[in-house]
Amino acid sequence: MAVRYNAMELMICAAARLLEDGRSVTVGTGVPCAAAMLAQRTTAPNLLIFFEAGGVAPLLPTMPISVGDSRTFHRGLMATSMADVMEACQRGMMDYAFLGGAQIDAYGNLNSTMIGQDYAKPKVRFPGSGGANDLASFCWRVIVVTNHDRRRFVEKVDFITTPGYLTGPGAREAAGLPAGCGPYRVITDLAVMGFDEATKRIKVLSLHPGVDRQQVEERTGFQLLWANPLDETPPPTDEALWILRQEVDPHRYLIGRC
Amino acid sequence: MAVRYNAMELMICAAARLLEDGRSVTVGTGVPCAAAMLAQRTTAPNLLIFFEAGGVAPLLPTMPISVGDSRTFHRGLMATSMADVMEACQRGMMDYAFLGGAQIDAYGNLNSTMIGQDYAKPKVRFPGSGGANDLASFCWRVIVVTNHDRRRFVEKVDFITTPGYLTGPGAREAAGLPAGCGPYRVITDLAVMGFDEATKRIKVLSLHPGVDRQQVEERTGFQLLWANPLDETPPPTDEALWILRQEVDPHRYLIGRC
Amino acid sequence: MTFPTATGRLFSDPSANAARQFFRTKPRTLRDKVMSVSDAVRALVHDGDYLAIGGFGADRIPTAAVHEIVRQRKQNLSFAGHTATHDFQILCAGNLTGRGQTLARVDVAYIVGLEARGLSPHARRVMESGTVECTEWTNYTLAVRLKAAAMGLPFLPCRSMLGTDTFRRSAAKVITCPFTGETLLALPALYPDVAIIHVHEADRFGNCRIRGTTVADLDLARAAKRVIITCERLIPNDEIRREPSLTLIPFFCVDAVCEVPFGSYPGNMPGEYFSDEEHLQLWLKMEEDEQQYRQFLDRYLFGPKDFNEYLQLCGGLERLRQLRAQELLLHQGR
Amino acid sequence: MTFPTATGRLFSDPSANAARQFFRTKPRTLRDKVMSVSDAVRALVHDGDYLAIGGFGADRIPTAAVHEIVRQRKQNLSFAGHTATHDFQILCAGNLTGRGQTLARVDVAYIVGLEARGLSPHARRVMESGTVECTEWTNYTLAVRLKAAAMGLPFLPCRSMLGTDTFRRSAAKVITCPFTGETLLALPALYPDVAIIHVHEADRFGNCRIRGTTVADLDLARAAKRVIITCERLIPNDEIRREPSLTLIPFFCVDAVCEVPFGSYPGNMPGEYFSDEEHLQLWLKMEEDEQQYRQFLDRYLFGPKDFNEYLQLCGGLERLRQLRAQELLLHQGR
Repeated sequence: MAVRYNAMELMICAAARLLEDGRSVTVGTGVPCAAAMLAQRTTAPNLLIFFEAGGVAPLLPTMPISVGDSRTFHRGLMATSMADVMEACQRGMMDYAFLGGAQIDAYGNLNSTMIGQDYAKPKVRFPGSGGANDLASFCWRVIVVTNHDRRRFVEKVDFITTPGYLTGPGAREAAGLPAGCGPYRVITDLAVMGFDEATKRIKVLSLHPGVDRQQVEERTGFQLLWANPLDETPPPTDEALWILRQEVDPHRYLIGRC
Repeated sequence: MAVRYNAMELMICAAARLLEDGRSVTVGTGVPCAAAMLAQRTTAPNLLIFFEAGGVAPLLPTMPISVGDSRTFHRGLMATSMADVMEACQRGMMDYAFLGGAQIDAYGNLNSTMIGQDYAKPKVRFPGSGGANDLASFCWRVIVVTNHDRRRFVEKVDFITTPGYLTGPGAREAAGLPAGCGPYRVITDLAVMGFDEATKRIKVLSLHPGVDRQQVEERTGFQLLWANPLDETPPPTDEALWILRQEVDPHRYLIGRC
Repeated sequence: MTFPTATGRLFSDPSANAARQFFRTKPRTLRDKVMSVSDAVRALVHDGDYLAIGGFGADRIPTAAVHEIVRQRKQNLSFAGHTATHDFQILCAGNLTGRGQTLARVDVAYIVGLEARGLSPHARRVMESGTVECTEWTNYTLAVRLKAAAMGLPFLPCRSMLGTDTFRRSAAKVITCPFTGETLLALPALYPDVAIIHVHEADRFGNCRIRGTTVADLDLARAAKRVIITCERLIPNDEIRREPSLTLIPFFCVDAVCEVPFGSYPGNMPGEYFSDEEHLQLWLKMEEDEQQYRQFLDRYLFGPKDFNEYLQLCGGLERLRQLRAQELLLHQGR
Repeated sequence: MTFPTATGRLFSDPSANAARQFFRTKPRTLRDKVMSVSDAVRALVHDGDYLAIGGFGADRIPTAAVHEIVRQRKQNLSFAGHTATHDFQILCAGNLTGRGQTLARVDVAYIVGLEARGLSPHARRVMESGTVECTEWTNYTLAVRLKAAAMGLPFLPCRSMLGTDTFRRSAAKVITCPFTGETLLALPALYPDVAIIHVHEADRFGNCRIRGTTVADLDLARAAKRVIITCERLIPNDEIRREPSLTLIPFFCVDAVCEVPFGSYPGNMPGEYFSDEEHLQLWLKMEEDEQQYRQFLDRYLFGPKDFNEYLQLCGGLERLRQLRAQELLLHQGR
């Protein structure tokens, strides 16, 4: 069988399917934005899209380059402040947030701050939280989209920039974070993962077509839990691929990366 | 000598003279607004006028009826929120506020809430603080304009709606109010009063032309301090009276009350 | 260091977690929310609710909806009284008529007065009767309580009210700044059950524009669990999308949109019409005698079947034309 | 109950009382504040200052003033790094050139990156050198710190950062809500010494209009002790007075007004011009080699005597015309 789609296309389509219609999502540039645009054009026409710099419900003519550029409120319903958007999140009105990171651990904690042991003189300095920590603290369901490799999926992140389930069940609430939220799914080029109810550790829910358990284990730096039965990630539909290629990312900025 | 002006005109003119040029003031409707308008047209052309509902620096075509009506931002420099104005005050940017009240005590504490001993079933219910308590807490110099009578100038107000110097020196700061502010002047139909540095009690600074000490004492329900020497309040200038009558209050809404 | 304590009762739950659970369920879909004022009040204002009303004084108030609350004889409401003037006066009419206690609890910042116009005799009778429970605040601290809720927090600090009886009769607390040691007032968040706000323009989904001062309404719309918008004009969604910077209240806060031209009458609507001072004086005058006031209410509030009939009784379009001229200063050389 | 503590250093004084003393002295007079960018930076940005810059990413940023800070070789600055992208990159150039340490302390929310464009090699070298002291925050918590200052408070609560290393490396504290017992983050107010904000329109007194998202700039303008405005266009004061609802930053917060058409270039200015992605890529590319980067800076930053010369180097009006067409989607059937 000829390959109908690449890994990036599969990830975007898998992410888009997670977004329930009639709910709200805060997106960044890149994959999250593409997934939200695709969802709006397929399964979630009433998806309400926010950008953290203040853009609300734009009719996106193209994918934004910045979370604050003028595309993020192009023909939008409101162009407001960062605080207004973040406070809608803090109030409990934001259902989904999309995040990434340089490292992720078994509890979904994310590092986008630094690699190294000396904070004052990092081996690698990354940007920091941006709005990620805020969104992961406030939004009901956090979806992480990232490439799957051993350097990234680590037992212990060098720096918890953004909270997953911290040290496990109850840890978020004990730290004072709003109850009932946390990481929901992790989508990689190999699998779709969720979190085990009892331990709050990452659990593989479905493998992408053609991927096996061993591949995933080899590219993960910690012990994975596995759903039983383990599903296969549904491949993108023809319609989704067509829309993704023609309307969402016609210049192949994202889907051309694979 | 024929009487050139009435008591209300004198009060407004005396209040206007207190406002230093280039400073800011939050005014309500009535006398405060008239005083600020008069000051702007005479001694304080650069007076910056705020209204607590959000009006900033209007070119007032007539006196507002409400602190929030459209006159309060007519050709203004900004029409904003109540919080924005109050926060400018809380930040320390408001020099003057004008207040009144049903009762005032020797420390300049004001009551505009209730008369009676039972809060749950007041003998007389007044509106409450409105923004008065906020302005008296935040603004550097509070000016009280009120009629002078014994029911009003009382030893102990039934309810401290709005802070003067509370129980005396240091009491505002001990309560946690911002340091360095408090009542500055009390202007009545009889006199202009300030506050004694050492005791923070009301001290008569000047008597209006034709008023004597005994009159003031008879109409005051507490022991007054007296400046030495005691001045006479300067009468309104012809120019001030002309502007007040022709431009500020041409319909004699205020100055017709006497 | 011990701080003084306040004895006022808190009429609403400041919990941010409880509010989050509610806001999680609030719909985010773009749906048509246009309905009549009576349907909106019937569906969204319930006996026992905590009610808050937008505007300031008699400026940009949702008069039609307030009439309807009294007409539908809603009972046992808590109310946020921040410079509530003519709206408060109307609600107090409900403590005289029908089932007899529209207002049961009031967070007071400014009530019973109409600013420069004087005090409302009937509102004073109601508030002096001892039948309405009060807790004291100030205009700004009530605004801060709404801001706390709009931010999704259980409290915010502030620097006023300290040292006064207003504090003592409030439900605030005194705290210390964890960084500077400065003494501060802590204000509990106010999440009203329902808010009613009059705006200049809204689309059918509830995206709103306001001209002039916004008072505390942007926070109020975000703080309230349910929001009724009355607007001077419905506008197309396209017009909202043309200039998203002008949207001050977003649709996802809003539950009902009612088109009510002249909806702030007899109050002032910036850029549209000035307040009808004669009618407001008539209202105050009629309140002086209770029997006379009942007749006045029968004629002006219970008689009309809707707000247009009320406007007609008050002089109709001719009177509104005069108020528009007055608002725009058309006869003062402008 | 004991709470974890944070070890980051606070780079500015959160005291509301100290801020009040300063704001008491700030002039309230309507005076002409128009001056050149170089005069404004010379007069209002001092060595050792805490600096904050408006906009988000490379959107609506005051590029000309940031260039000028490096050109005037300001030293030892503290900086608020909330999604600071191209502006941060420029400031980092000052840690290479001249006296060599423009940035000394950074409150980090987002630095060294340019969002979807990648990371800045030079900014990373600077930040990995150990010569710049950092304290961690987030985009929203830095915005809340500015809001606390804008409100005239020493702190505000918030519900993020808890439980993370971001908290541990911050200078925040954990507190309990006095009403609900809910655990909260306490954020110290941030009163910057100087803020620079690019806006669409301003009058000569400093009354400003912004179109599109306002990010944290309305609070920033109120929080900062001194404010430099750069604007696309000076407009008459009459135009401000025509529609006071559009004024988002009032003159009494502002100390200098500089007219800089295309002042956000190579960043995006909503409704005016899109970002110049080619020039931003060139900048990133040039940074890869330090020697090459010095030459690039000599040509593009130290060479031009003012911002117009820089624009000329980057393609001048022809390039700006293209970016305008791109912003307005003129070639996409609109």
